[in-house]
Amino acid sequence: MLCVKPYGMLCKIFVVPFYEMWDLPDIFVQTLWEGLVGGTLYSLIALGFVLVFKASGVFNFAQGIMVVFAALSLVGLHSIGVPAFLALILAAGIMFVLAYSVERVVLRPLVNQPDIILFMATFGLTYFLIGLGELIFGGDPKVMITKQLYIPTGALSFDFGGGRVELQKLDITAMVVASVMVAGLAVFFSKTRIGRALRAVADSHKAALSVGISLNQIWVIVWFAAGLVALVTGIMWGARSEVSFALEIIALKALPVLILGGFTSIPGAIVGGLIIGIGEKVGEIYWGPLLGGGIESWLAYMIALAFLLFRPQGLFGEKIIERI
Amino acid sequence: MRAPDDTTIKAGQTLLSVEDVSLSFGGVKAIRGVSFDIKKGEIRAIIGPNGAGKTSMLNVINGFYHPQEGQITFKGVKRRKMRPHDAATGGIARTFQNVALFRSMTTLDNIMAGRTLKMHSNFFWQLWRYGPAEREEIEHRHKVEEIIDFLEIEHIRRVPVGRLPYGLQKRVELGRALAMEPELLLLDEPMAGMNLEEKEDMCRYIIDVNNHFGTTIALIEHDMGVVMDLANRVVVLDYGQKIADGTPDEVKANQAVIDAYLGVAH
Amino acid sequence: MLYREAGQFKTNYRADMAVFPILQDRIGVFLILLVAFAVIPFVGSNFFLHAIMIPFLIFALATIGLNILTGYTGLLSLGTGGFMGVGAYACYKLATVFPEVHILVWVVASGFVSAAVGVVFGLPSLRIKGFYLAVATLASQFFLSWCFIRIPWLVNYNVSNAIEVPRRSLFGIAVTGPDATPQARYLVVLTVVVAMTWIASNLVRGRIGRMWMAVRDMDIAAELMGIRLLNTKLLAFAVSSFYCGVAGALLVFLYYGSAEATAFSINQSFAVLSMVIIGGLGSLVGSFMGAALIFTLPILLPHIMAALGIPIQSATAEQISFMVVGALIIFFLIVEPHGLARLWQIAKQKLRVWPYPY
Amino acid sequence: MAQNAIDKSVDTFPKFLLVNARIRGDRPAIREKDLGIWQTWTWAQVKEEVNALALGLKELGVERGDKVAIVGSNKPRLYWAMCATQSIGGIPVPVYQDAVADEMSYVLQHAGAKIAVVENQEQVDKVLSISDQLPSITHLIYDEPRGLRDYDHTRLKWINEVQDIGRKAMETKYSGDAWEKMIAEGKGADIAVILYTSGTTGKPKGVMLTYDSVVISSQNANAFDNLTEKEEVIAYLPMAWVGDHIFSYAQSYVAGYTVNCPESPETIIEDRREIGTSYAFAPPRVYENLLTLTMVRMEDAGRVKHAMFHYFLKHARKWGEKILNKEPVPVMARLMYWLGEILVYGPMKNRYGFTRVRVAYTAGEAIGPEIFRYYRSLGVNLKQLYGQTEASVYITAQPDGEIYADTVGKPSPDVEIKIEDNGEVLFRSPGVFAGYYKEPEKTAEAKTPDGWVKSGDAGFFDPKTGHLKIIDRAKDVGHLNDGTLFAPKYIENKLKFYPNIKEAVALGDKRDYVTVMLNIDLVSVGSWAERNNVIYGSYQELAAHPRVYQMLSEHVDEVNRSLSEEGPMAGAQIKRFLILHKELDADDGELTRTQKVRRGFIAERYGPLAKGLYEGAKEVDITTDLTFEDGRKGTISARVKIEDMKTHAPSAPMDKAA
Repeated sequence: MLCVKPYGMLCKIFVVPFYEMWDLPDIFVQTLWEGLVGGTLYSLIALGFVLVFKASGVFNFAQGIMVVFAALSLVGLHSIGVPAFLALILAAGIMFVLAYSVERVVLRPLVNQPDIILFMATFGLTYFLIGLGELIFGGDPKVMITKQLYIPTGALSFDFGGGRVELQKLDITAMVVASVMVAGLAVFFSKTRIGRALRAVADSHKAALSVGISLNQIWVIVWFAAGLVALVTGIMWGARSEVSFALEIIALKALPVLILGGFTSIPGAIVGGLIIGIGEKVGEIYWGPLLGGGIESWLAYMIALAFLLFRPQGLFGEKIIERI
Repeated sequence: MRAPDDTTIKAGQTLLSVEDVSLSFGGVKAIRGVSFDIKKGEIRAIIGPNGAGKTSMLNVINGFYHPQEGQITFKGVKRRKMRPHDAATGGIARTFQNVALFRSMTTLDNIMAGRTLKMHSNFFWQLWRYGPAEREEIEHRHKVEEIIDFLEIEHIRRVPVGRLPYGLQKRVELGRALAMEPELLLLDEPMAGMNLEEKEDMCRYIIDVNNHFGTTIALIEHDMGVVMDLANRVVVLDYGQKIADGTPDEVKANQAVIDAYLGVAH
Repeated sequence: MLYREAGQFKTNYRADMAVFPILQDRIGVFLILLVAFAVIPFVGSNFFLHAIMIPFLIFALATIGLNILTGYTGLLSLGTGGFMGVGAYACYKLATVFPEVHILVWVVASGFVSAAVGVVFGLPSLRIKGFYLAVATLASQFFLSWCFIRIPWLVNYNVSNAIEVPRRSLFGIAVTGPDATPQARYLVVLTVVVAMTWIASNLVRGRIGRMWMAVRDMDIAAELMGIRLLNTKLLAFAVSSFYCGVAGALLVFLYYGSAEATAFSINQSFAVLSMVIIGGLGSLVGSFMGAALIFTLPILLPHIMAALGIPIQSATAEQISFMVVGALIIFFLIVEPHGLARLWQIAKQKLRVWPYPY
Repeated sequence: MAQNAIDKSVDTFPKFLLVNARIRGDRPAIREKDLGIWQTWTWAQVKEEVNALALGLKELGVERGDKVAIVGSNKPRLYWAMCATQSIGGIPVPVYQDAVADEMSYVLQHAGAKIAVVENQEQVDKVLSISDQLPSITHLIYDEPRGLRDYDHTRLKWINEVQDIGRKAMETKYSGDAWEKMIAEGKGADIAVILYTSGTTGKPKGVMLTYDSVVISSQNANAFDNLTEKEEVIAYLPMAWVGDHIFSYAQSYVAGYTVNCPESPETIIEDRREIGTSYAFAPPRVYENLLTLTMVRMEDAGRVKHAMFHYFLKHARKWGEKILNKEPVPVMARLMYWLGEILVYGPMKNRYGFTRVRVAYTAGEAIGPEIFRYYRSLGVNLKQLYGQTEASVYITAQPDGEIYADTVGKPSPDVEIKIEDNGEVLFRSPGVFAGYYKEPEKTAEAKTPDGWVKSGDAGFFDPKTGHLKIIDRAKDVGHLNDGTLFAPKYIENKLKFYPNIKEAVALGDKRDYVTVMLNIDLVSVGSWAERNNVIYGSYQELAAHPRVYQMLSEHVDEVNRSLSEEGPMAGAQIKRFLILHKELDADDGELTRTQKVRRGFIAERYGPLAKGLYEGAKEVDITTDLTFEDGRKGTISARVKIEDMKTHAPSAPMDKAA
């Protein structure tokens, strides 16, 4: 190997990885692709999060568990014999019920409370949903009903730089769905009346009312939208691995994404997601071994943290001027 | 960096002066080349229409904002910019336009917090709340009680300030500032939103502070009547620029000021 | 009603600033301590001591730790579990590397280790606030649990990759390890917890406590009063992590007996956070109440349900108690954001003005 | 205390100070709630302070017999100024701090005060504003320096400076026991203090009291309620009022007990609670206010608590006093009372700061029996006394175990009392005043050569209890044509104690019998009407309602019965009454601005009614003009019914005695 003492470590960190990237481009591309897909899913979670934060200023800690819950209800419904697509619709229905009751039980009584309180409320919501989910569906992992939903499986593979690069159809679907959803939301926000109202809420609640939609309705809508996003995310993620409560923890990765992207910017969420996704994959593959692997679990946060120290307001947020 | 303690300014001498200070946020120019001075022992008023940059000026003086140009001389020490901590240790205390109290703490604790800089017992003693730590607490509690007595807020000693009516909050905030035993006291609209009676009280306190402790006071105020009664000298800002500076009467007579207040177009 | 304050007047500030200025409170606290030290160890069953009292006290300590950071200083942290872990592993290393040194010394020492780590992860709090900081603490949580898993040195290369607590004794009585009696362990834990609670109350009632609360309530004003934000926040991080660290060490050494990295996962952080919220932000008493409620709920729930004629197995109990806790958190945030502590305060106030309504 | 009582050589307060400093030097003498805590001075410290202040005053030129005015609310230093003045042979003249400038100017001139010791800027300004009328004043001394910094200090001095002057003098001129010598020169026969009584008519009179008077009546009082050095009292009544002078100064110095000065007038209730006074003294209004406050607050209480509260109050009303008076009480009642003590009485007393009260007095005017009984039933040993400045307070007081809502008790120790034919109460005692300062003729009017003093009050000894009852100002007492005593106010008060009756006007002077015109209380009668669905559109309708008449005639009958049991009053029972068709109103000049009825005016304004009352008419038509809230004038006419009452035979005292 081209590393010689006494520069061993330094060179292992600063030279070898790049050499390997250049040396085995297929693996590098494969890695990038993996990261990209992972990033997309992060983006999706972050997306649901941003929706809620934009419209109701709530730091929705429960977005992660909502993903799990959505996926579980889908699988659960199907397992008791509900046809897949009906189950899909019912699951969506469940997410609506959830959104509605959250607005009723949690948000309405807590309106105008400090953000921290609302955050903790969603924290409580998380606990509740975990308990409920395990109570109904049991704690053990489940398999996503990929076939029944006609989600293509298998892989496209092609030669590249002397090796083979495999792209799971699943992942491609995920990408497509994600982009469609983002596009859809973009349209929804800019074209529809409700969408404009939502944007208005982000600025001022009065504005929203002037559009003629009550705040409460708006909250229900955004939470429902977030729920749908969660459902899709759940399906995709479930299809890639499995549906389990571990997802809830992984979903926390959305937070670093948000830090990069800023809490209120949809493009931010997308870009942030991709950066994190790719960053941690590449980090894991090329630098992980140096630390004995598994650094995926925290790399994302570290990236975000490092980033924060230089740009506290995030990628797309503008500088905050403190006033007194 | 911080002002050496031996520089004692005698009454009438310049305690603080700002020289052609300019401050801008992004594109917005909040202050443009303003200079004025504050003499030891006087009551100095800064007035001007809304958005004239008065509060920004105070923020520059105690180092919360850092001006792009100009310099600040405090107790003979020239600075490009003031740092909050230096300002505080140097003896600059202030109150805020919309009360910035520690809402969930009691009146007593708020004013005690004002004495933080004066308390030095180390962490070790704090752990046991014993020896120096306890002695210090008691001694400063006594000082604080004197302030409470001075401001006649005995009855709300143990009330969390968040629950107090606005007028009293302003009074507590003044108390907290006084607890720092400042040399220069910055008051940002101390009488905003008060009823007549409260205003009169506040005036009395400000005057008492000024001649009882000989504290130099710089205050922003909208109520012209009040300013004219209180202030020795007045500086008038408009659109971030200084348009007049002098005794209340001079300022009142100044055409530019009259225009500014009547909102003549620029 | 129970309070008879007429004639209890203060002629000096020392008395006026005492922890319990009211006689009846002093009596009450004395009685509680008396029961805790002199009655419970002898009448309490082993199950009660081992499965309820010991963990309850330890979690109360951790809750106090987090409360100092989140409740008193207003810095939201999701990294408690990590800091507890640091304490546990540090204590394990120290105790096994220097077996001859007294175990309690190492318990305290491990607190300092975790305090140091806390400071490091507290550094970002200079630039970032609120949720951003919360995420930063998440970083510490995940990084630390990764370390616990990936660094076998921490567990002396045990094949089980877990801490196995060695036997240590105090005045010749085993307090850790398999043959330590619940009584002994309970008394050790109780002593540590009481002492550290007392210290915490000293801190929060003094200059430092006021600085913390000042930063929490209005950091700008605090800064302009000459309070150095970074130092204050870091101190909060240090003290908080110290408490969590000691709690972690006690948890492993006097409760679990052996533990894997999972014992200090993010879920632990969440559990402690929920104890803080339900107990009441910025209250020491609340820390105990919160810990008591959250910890005992899953244990008592089956019995309660059984009493209601609905027998359930412990798994279900756990799920239900999750829901209950979640519901409680929301309930409290809506009805009384300051948690059980405030309810207790209100009740006390009612008693003081009794029979007046206010 | 006993030891003081015996030792006759100790006959002035400075001497008592020395004794206290000697025998209980480190017991608390006086406290002040200041800067959040109760600053405390022991007797030894007080002695030092007074010593310094005394010599300071001396240095400022106070000679024997000089007057030193003391103006301000109850503050330790002002009490010290009193003792300091006395110690160097001066005479303190406390002045009401709320007196307006010219009242004050009169008193200071009349007393010829040489120095004024005042509390704060407010008082200083007041005195300075009239300084040109006060040539005699050489120095003005203030306690609270706040805001006085920039004043011209040629004649103005801070009390601490004066003490410093004194302390210097201690080392030089008056070294050693010079001060003690000065004190020794004081004699019991000297004038101790001049208290100006704001006479109901004319200028205030300066009542001169000798040390002997004050000391002896204080000693008697302490013995009467066996007060010890352990007592805690709270000083909040005007220092210029004889009551405060005796309770917060004289008795404290004699018994050596502790006096507590509140933080501010607003915080008295809290301060009283904190201290937990063991010996209390207050005019009825204080007790009234406390009670009203309680009732108002309890209205907001939850239903259960509310019910419990009133249940136990009822129980207390039934048994409380009996238990307090150590009468036999059934066990169950005792148990319930004990429960009530835990749930209600104890906490209430705690809120009032009466938990440790051994003796509490009400005096000054008549207290409503309901209020009086309320406190007694809670177990507070509330008692009544009757006193005057001219008597150094004590004329009569209620001994423990002989408490009645409507008497003022038995003659205090060493006090003789006799009743003139016109009902006026005369008294003679060691406490009797030396005379009105500079007003021998007024003195002569009030005080007979053989030492009897005219109280100016009419009263009689209740045959049932042997206690004195005060019925009215002597000059207001009239006679029926058959010569029986007629005390309108007494009868009116008896009536007004019924919540249904707002005002009462009793007629009868130089007439054959007593009649009354009543005003119903719209609130309480109104609520009664609602409960009993009596429909009414206006005060007038309600007043004329037969059932209202019936209800009130029951009240009147009860009043008659009680009168019939009161020897001399038995003759003055109410023969006829009517309910006025309009509320008596200050705007119509029927009441004074202080809500006192103007009998004469009313009698003629409602001439026809009065006529009707005495000519046996059953109904009388009347038209009266009145003023509405908005000041408009108008007239109101009505047919007023007149009710006849039967009277009760005078009952012989003995067989009624219980």
